[in-house]
Amino acid sequence: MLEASNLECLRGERRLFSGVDFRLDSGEMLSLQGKNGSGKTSLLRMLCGLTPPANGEVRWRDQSITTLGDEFHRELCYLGHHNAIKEELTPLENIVSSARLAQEKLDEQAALEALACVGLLGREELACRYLSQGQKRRVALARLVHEKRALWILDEPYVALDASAVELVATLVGEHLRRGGLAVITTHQPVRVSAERVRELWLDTDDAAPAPF
Amino acid sequence: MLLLFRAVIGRDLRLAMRRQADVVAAMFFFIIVVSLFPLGVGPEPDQLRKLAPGVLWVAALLATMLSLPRLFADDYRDGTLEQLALAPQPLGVVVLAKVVAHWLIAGLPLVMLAPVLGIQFDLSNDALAVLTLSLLIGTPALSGIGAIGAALTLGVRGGGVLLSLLILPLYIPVLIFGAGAVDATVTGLGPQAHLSLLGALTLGGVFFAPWPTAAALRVALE
Amino acid sequence: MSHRLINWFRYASPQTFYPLAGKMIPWFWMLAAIFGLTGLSIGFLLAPTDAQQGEGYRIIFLHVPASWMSMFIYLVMSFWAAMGLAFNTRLSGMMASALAPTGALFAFISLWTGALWGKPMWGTWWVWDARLTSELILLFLYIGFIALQAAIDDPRRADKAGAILALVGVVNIPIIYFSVKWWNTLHQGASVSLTKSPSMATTMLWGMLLCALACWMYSIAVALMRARTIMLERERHTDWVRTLLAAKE
Amino acid sequence: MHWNSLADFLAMGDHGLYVWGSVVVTALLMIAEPILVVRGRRKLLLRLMRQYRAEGVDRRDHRQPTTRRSPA
Repeated sequence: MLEASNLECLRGERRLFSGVDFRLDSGEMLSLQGKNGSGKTSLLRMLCGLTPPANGEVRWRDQSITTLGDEFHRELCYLGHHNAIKEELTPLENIVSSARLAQEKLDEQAALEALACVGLLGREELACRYLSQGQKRRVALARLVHEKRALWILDEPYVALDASAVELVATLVGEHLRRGGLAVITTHQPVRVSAERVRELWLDTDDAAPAPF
Repeated sequence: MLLLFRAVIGRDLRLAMRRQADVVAAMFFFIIVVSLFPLGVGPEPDQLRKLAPGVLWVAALLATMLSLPRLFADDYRDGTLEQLALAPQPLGVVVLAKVVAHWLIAGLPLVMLAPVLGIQFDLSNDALAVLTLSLLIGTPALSGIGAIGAALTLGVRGGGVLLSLLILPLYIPVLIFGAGAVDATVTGLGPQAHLSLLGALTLGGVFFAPWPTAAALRVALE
Repeated sequence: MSHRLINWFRYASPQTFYPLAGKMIPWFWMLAAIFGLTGLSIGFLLAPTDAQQGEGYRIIFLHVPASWMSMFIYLVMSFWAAMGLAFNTRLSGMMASALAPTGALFAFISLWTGALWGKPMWGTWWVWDARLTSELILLFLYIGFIALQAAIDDPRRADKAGAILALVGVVNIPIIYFSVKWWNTLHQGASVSLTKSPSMATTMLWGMLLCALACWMYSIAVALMRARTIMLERERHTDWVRTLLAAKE
Repeated sequence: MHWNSLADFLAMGDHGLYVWGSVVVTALLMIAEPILVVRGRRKLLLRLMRQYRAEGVDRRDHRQPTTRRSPA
């Protein structure tokens, strides 16, 4: 389903990584590991199609994502470093408006259910400015509840979350995989996803790479 | 596509309503700049009538510049722009919607203020009407062309100043035809020619500018 | 296989271009000097006095070629910009950034000589003539391009942003020119034009053409020199630059 | 030859200031530009050579720990 061949990433003058190959099938998860600055976020953005790779290609259902374009984006749910929520809007407004922007059909009832699932019921009318970092992250995570998309690309989903929310994400990812979805996740914490097939990919900068002998 | 268009406009308008201070500040900037001119050049009505179209139009350009840097900056900072770029539709449509929203928030108030400010300059009723009409037709082009600059300077050091440097030269045709229309009314030539050229610029600006803007946004997101 | 080809196209270009440009630069300098000296001697020593403008018209041997070059360089710059956006070649961005300062220089020369020509002819240093005004705006566009590229750290992003700006500018230049021209005719009627001397003697024409050729050669030479510097800077992590500099030491 | 004397040539029919003002500024700019380019290039070359030398030293430092570690 999702395939990367020979990806190379240049940032400014530095080569962050090169020759990254992997293949991920339905129901599989890729756990992306590496130290700070090893290019995890860059690789995720490449998989989304935000950053064009300096070399190599990303393929989805055996077609290049650049030729697929919107067809690929319709199946993709990307959660980046930033929560993409507006401080001025309430959690409910945020969820509804971001669903509209992503061209998802979402009525108020479903939005409230999603909010309840991430544990924000009772705060849906409060401007996000007044929420804590973890609660804001939960608002962003509500997308995982209501959007039914095949490929999840999550950049550090556990940041600022408490134990119960971490558990929630783990469950959501587990269900997603059981439904036949795919997930690519970066995290510094160990992932406790109860899935049968978790693959690991280590990104290392060139000088730390094992010598080729 | 239309749904998305409306969603973007609705969201931007709602955000602007929750952040009225910015909108109001740009309007007061417009009022103050225009009101300073008579203090600088003297109160003779003849002179003021001659200056009015140029002064009001230049002030409108500057007031638009004031609100442009934020057109994409907030969305860029909080990650919404990434999501918009990943939404399953052309980014150009989103940009077009944001341009329309920007005009409703920043351009339309200027149009509505213009007749009041024109009175300060002793303009005749005809001239006031044409001034308002020219601003109504011309300000969308300012938002459209400005969006290119806003996208190019996204996340760049000294973005605001750079934005004016890039965009103000491109505003010259709009300024010429906009102020020219009022001028032509005052001097007795009809404003039709100016206004239709201004309309052509607006159509061109609003419908072509979103594509380079979208390209520039993608570059900024890389 | 296709990968190899693309790699070659994208990575080998500067490497092959660098020594080639180095070999070409002295020739362009020589041509610039020859054309410039003959052009200027024709213009300043041989050409007859202009019936209307006296000797002051000789400024056109500098002004007109500079104006031509400033506009032409903008077109060439946009061409490279478009190439860079379409094919993602590294060389195009370098060429565009190498050309911009030279274009700005010619735009400035054109304005300066235009002002010095205007003072004796019109009695004022500056007139809002359509040509001069457009030239001024062209200078602003060059400065905007240079400033935008200078403000962006990542050279790839700077190239792309600059390319978009250059293309937007190239679409706008004719619109700006015609709007200024229209504005100008409405406000002060037809003005004396610098280039449309009613009887341009053939010697004058030859002088001007030679000067224009000299400017052309000069621009190529300087742009190549600057492109080579940009190349070294941007490719400083590649092996070919390392070996090149190691050989120099 | 169009001119009768050097003084004539320099006077340019009363427009000397304007004509020579144009010529001098143009010449200065067109000489200054290549000089600036060449100077920029020299500076860059010096900087790069210094940088390569520094990197060479760095590399040797880096290599030692990795070779020590690799047999393990």
